[in-house]
Amino acid sequence: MTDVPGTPGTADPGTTGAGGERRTSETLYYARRNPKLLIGASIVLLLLGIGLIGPLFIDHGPNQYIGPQSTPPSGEYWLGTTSFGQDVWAQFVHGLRSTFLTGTLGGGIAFLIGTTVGFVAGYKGGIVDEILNMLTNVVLVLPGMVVLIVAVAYLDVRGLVVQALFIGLTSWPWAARAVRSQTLSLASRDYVDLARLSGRRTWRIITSELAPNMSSYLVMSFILLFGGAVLIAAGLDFIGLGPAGGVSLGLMLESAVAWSALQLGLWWWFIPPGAGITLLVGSMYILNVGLDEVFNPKLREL
Amino acid sequence: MTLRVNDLKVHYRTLRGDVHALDGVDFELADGEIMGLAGESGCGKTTLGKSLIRLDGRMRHVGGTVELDGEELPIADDRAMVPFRYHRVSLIPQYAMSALNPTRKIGRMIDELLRSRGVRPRKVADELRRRLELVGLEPDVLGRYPIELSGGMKQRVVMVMSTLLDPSLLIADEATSALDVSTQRSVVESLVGFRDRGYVKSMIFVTHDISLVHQMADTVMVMYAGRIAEKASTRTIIEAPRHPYTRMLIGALPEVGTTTSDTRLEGIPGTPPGLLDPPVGCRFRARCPLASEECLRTPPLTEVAPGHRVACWKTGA
Amino acid sequence: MRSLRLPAVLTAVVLVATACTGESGAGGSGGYPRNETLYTTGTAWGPPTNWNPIMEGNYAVGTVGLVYEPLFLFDPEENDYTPWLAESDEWPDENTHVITLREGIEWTDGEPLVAEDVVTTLELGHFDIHYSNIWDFVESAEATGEREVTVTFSEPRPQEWMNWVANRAIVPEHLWADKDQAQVNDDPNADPVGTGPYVYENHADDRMVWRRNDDWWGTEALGLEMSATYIVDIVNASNEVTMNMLGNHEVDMSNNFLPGIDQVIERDETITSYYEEPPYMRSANTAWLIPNHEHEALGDPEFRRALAHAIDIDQIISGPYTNLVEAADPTGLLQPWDDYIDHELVAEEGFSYDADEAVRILEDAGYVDEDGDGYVETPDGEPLSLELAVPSGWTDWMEAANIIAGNAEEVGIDVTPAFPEQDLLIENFRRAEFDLMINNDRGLSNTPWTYYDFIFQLPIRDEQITANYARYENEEAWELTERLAATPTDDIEGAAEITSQIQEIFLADLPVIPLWYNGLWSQSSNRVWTNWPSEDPDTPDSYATMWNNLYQLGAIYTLAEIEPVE
Amino acid sequence: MWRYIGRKLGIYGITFVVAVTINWMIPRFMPGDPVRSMLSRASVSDPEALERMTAYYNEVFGLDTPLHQQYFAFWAGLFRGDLGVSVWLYPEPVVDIILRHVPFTLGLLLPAIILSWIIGNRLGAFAARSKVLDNTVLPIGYILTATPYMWLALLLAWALGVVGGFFPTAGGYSFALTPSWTWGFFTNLVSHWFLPFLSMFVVALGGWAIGMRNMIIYELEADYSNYLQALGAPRRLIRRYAFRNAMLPQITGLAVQLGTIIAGALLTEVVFNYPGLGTLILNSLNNNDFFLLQGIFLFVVVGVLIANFIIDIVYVLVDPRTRVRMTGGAS
Amino acid sequence: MLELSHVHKVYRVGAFGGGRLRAVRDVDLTVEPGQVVSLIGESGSGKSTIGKMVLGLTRADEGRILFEGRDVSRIRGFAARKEYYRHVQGVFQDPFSSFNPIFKADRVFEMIRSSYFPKVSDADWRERVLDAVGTVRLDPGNVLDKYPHQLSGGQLQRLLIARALLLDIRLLVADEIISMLDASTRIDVLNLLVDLKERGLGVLFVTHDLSLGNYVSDRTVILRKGAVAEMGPTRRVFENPLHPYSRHLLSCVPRMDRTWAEVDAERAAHPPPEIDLPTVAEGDFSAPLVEVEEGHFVGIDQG
Repeated sequence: MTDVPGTPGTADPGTTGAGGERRTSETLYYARRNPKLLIGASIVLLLLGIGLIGPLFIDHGPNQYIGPQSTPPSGEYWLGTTSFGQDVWAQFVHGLRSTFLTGTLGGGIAFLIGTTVGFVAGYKGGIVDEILNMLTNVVLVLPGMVVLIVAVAYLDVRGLVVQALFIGLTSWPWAARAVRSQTLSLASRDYVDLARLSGRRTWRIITSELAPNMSSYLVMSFILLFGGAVLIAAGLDFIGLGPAGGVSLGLMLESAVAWSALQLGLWWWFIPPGAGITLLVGSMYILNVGLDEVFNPKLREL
Repeated sequence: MTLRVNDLKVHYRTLRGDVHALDGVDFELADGEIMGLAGESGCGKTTLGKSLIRLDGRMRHVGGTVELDGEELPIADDRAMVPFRYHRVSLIPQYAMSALNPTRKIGRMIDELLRSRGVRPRKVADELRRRLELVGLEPDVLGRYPIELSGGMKQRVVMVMSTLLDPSLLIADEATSALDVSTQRSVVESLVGFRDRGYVKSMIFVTHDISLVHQMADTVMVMYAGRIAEKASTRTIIEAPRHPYTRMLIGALPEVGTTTSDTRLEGIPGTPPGLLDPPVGCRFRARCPLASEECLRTPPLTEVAPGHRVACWKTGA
Repeated sequence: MRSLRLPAVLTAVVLVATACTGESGAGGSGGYPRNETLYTTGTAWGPPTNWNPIMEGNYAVGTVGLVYEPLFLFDPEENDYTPWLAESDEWPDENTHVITLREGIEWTDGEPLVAEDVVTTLELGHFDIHYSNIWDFVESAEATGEREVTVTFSEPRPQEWMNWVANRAIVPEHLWADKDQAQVNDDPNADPVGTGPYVYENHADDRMVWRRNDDWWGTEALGLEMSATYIVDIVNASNEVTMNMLGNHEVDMSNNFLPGIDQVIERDETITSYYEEPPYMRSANTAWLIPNHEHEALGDPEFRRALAHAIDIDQIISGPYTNLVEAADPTGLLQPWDDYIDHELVAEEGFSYDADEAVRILEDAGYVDEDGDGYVETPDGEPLSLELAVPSGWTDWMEAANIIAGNAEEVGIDVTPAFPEQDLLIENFRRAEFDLMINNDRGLSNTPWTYYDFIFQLPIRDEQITANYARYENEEAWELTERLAATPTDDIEGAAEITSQIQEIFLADLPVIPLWYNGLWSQSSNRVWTNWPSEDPDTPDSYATMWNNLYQLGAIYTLAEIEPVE
Repeated sequence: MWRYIGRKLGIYGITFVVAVTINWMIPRFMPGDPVRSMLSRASVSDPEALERMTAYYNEVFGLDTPLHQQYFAFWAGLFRGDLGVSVWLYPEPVVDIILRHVPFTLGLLLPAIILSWIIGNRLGAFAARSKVLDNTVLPIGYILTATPYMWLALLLAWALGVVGGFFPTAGGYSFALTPSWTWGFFTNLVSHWFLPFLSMFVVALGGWAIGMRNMIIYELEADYSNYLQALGAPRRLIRRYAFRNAMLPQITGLAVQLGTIIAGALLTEVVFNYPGLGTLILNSLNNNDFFLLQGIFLFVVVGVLIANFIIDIVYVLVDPRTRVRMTGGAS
Repeated sequence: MLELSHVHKVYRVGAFGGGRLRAVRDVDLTVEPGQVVSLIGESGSGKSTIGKMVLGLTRADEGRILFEGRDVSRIRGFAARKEYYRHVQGVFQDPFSSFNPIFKADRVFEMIRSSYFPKVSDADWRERVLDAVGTVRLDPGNVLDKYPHQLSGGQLQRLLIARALLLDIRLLVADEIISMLDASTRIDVLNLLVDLKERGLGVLFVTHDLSLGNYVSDRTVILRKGAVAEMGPTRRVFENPLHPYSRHLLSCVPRMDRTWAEVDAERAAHPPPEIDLPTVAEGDFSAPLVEVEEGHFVGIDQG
């Protein structure tokens, strides 16, 4: 529809042909004014900061019995203590850290697989695409959580990394699909053909022509995968398939439940881990909407 | 006189300020007139077309009036414009190929549109069939989905649909640009036929292709940088253009029969000015071979001959 | 607004449905009347699939006790045997036991209970079943009268024999005599025919329902009338679900360990337990810290003694257990066996938490930290690091293991908690592939012999399946244990003499270290049923825990003693 | 059309093969000796049971035969409907146990999925109407989708069950009742079903609302919307078109989200001790009943495949575009 | 120099690749050095597919595409392909899509340099770029170091031609390079093609616009539904169209010098002679050509 001269944005040649410096500054302009982006990003950064820096200020281990039992939040124990006298705040802070780690690792692995498959399938096309697409569909249809449960149940050692690895291996398909369809549309752009005519190799075309052009899209995919990985990990932790002897928000929830925190009214024990996950994942999602609105003029209109 | 546009000013809001997309446009459209609206990209021709029926979210009416059949169109008021739309002013959009709801059968979409505009579909059903036949479509297209039609067929459906209520003014915005030459010809001829049969009283045909305008329009208006450069009857524009821009534009068109071995045609050097902060004086000045001191002042749109209006200080030359 | 019509309608539907159900849920509509039904939980770990009293560990809890009954009950408080199906018994000599059955007892299919039933039950032991070992010392069992059974022994083991008598359920001869090995071992016995106060009513994956047997012999013979028409035993859910149900009075009695239940008992008057204050519960068994004697340091009594002194048991009790359990006696014997404890000896030789003492013992024995890593090495200078294994998911024990590891670290012993799957742990400890573990395989019974058998049993095999996981080899202790088995059950003084000698060895060597008494978990709601056993003299004293084998220890009385609330 | 269905079936067939293969591979390629560790972990005391299980294992694993033979033997067992015998609930066949629990999970899943989908879509479309609505519904939707299923379930159980006392907090129906076709049993079933349903419904709702909101904004910007606006069509008509068209990708979304929702159902069941597959999974995990676990896995996969297939067919029936493309229409 | 013989291309179409679309059907054509050949057709005629096949961006299913005697579709391996692009280059329809929007426009030169001239010194390279930019009549100061959106479509297309000139180029495929440009600038780009031809390059000019094809080319090929309808020297084809399709097309082109009515009248007055077109049997996908006059061929009638 745009192959007609003089049609799009007729009045303002400047807004046609998005790109380069101006696009960057325009993006920043909208970014600075997008409340969703700002709120989402600040919460995520705040939580990240807590997870990164928090543990440095706590000199006892998260599972150590350091204080009185079952005390509500106070100046000394910001989030109170568990019924054993563990510092909930310390657990929360360490849990956040490992939740970030799981998300980054699990989401990262899924992201790597997903984007690689998506790029290769979308760019190469033909039989390669058919095969990868089928693979994607197959993994997509398999109920990830159940696969994970079966796989993790057989593991003798349950560590955070292994957990993240398994999550990564099962949650990539939709990202592959999304990247593939984006790549399909980008690969028909003439500059991709031009890069081939300039004697560029496939992987360089993918990394330097395609990927940068969908960077916002990739960032958003990663965020969604991150959130997904965090939620799945929390679920696994909750049913007792979490990393043994570790700390995570999911495990906190599990142990709060196992030790009757709800029935005993120890709200400071079961609220923070759930709220932490919800807040982290939720604000990442909202951040994502913000990004979407910033990068996608159509959504700005509303 | 169907349409009278007085000093119409429409701006586009952008981040960096207002783009003066239409900067004082003045013209009239007689009953039964088909006016070709030509110019380079960014000259304001599409904006003009949109202004007459529906301003989009970023457009702002800054000044000027539009009269249709002696009645003023409240173009700045989206709600007040509704009664005029479709009944009095209608549109064939440049995206006609995708203008139909992909999940509705065409007949049903037309019925629903008509009903929502207060017209009983049954009353115009026969007319609809007649007009579809007129543009060479079987009435059974009404029972089909858009995806089942070719581009040209969709274009014709939109054409019939848009003109079904016999509007006074039809705006055809690049309506044929996406079509192949042969389809383009039959669509354009059908449009002329619609005017001849009185389905539409007058028409503004927005296009970048002057040779197409030549085939169908009674008058041609050439726009440049948000203003009218020249308006005259088609023959005059083709054979005796007065504005240097019009002349150069026509001179740059290769014709079937012209080859490089005969003559080398020349383009117009330079690019149109940005409209964020348009230059003072004649806007074509920078690219005009005839430009002089005098052109620092804005040339008025003057009638140099009956029905022939030009905005240039050099028309005398 | 049209778009939100559907949700509104749906909400309304659900609300109406809920309103119809009402809070009681059960009301009318053919359910069990609430005030005639006792809801219990805490006994079954899986759906009921089997009512075969011979398939120990597989049958639905209550199959033995409610449907099938033993000859005698054992009363741990009185340390005495109460005739049940039996009317009386007699020991003409130490190798002969004559048991007389009550008159007028009928199986639920109308057949009378006869001596042949007991004989058949005993003879099932010739098949490969869990009590086959009685034929190691039983020579013969004969019906010497319609209701008289005479059992003769090749070797007198009265403590062990009475354990059988007071535990095993009698099955009807007329239904069981013709069964072959496979049927005995594999038949779910879906239509159990017993003599007991309840009969099978119904079951689902999450419950077992018993109905009162109104023709039960005990009403007349013992004056016991079962209070509840129905007993619905709910399959164990997670702690928090059970806690919710108890809080909502959806169950009347829970026999689960519910963390934090102490607070509920303190706060909610309708929820009670045996004691009004810590430890709230009676004790069911002893949790032992079991060292692997094949391990170099753990084989050293001094090292074990140091370890025993290092453990701050109060920390565990007030921590994960919130004072719901009690510290174990240094001998590890449960309170009902108080008569068998040599308290003077304990006062002299017993151990208690004393970290300094632990350090001293270690130093004296040559365990010192030479390389300065904070942990002691063996006297040979080898680094020493131990793993303390408890089953994964046993959250209270996992916490306890963490605490013990912390205690050990304080005296310089490197202990790392490990949480293998339970079955893996079992497999490993049977083959001596562990350093330290916590175990409570034996519990309350009619005799401390079961404990000493557990601790000292010899010989050591390749796999230690049921006893002496520590692989402690002490011929003298084992010989004393065997003598204990041969002591007549009513000779408590004679038995106490033997146990005193055993305890001397035990406290000197500490082959295993007693930690705490696990509770006989029982918390009850007084909303529907009341008069639950408690320390209050006005209330019954029987056990309010329906685990396997507890009916035989008198828990059956509780079912008769509870009273419906008006 | 048939070609399309055939092709889809092909993909699902492959997926099934992959699932079975994964099921077959996991115990084989995980470190350790599966038979030994399985049987010992199962702590089978009954020698008869041990023998039967060993026999079954030997047949399905046949660890001494070549791998491909083992693989075919596994399939052969599968086609006989033989998923082994449960270790935990010995001697019940795994299939019987699963079939007993499936109705509860389906009863939870189907209404939760369908209702959350319908209502979520309406809510999303509703949100796209104005900035104010959008700014409230959207963040709430995102928070909801970001809520871990089990956490919401816990909070609901606590608030509406324990504290409020409006609903029972555990089980599939009252412990006082036996299943029967009576109104009383039905209302009881509903009252037990409601909380788990609600928590799944609420979490899923957010996702659909967001999806619909984003879709419909694109649709409202589509060319046909602009055209209709230019012709003065009322917002209502345009919105109706946009809603309908935005529903179509949401149908596909249903297929994509299925896995997540099932995961949610499993967790929710655990919280409410609801007697469906989720609780069964937890039980088989806790009892190391790997036959049961793998049986459930296969069941869930087959269920998901069937659901996907239904969704595919529905999509074809609903979207004229695919329908036309498949019947080989013009253009 | 470039020779296509019996080239076919079949696409799978439809929801699941069920249908077959013969995009290019038995096409023969040649391009000689110093010659502009126009490939004219409506949408779906296969003209762009031919361009892509020549550029090796799509593989021909049947037939041969020879460039200087070597079969293009048989080029295997990255190095050989790279070498091929040293001599054959393309310019595409949409100038804005030809530049990666996030990089500066002169990155297209850099890509050539890093691939083909990694050893050339900075100064030397700059010299060459300035030279090439000059050749396409651009002012280097106006166009270098700018982002694509800061330049006009005409400037961008000329940059792309300059880019091709940096190589030892012998054949340029110009695929609709002016259809997105404004009337005022397209003619200048078109003139550039003529300049190239004068430097001895072969140009394959793909277009849907008959008047443009007529303007620049030496030979014209009119395609319909993938097959050649008419082919010959441009002047002959336009002055004496033989194929009914070519005649129809020409009658539909909007012209400045006469209206459609006049054209129709003229045709009615002087009906062109009937030509016997070659025919093929159903199911035969060949498309034979008949030489009606010297170098002037007509193809099959496809209804």
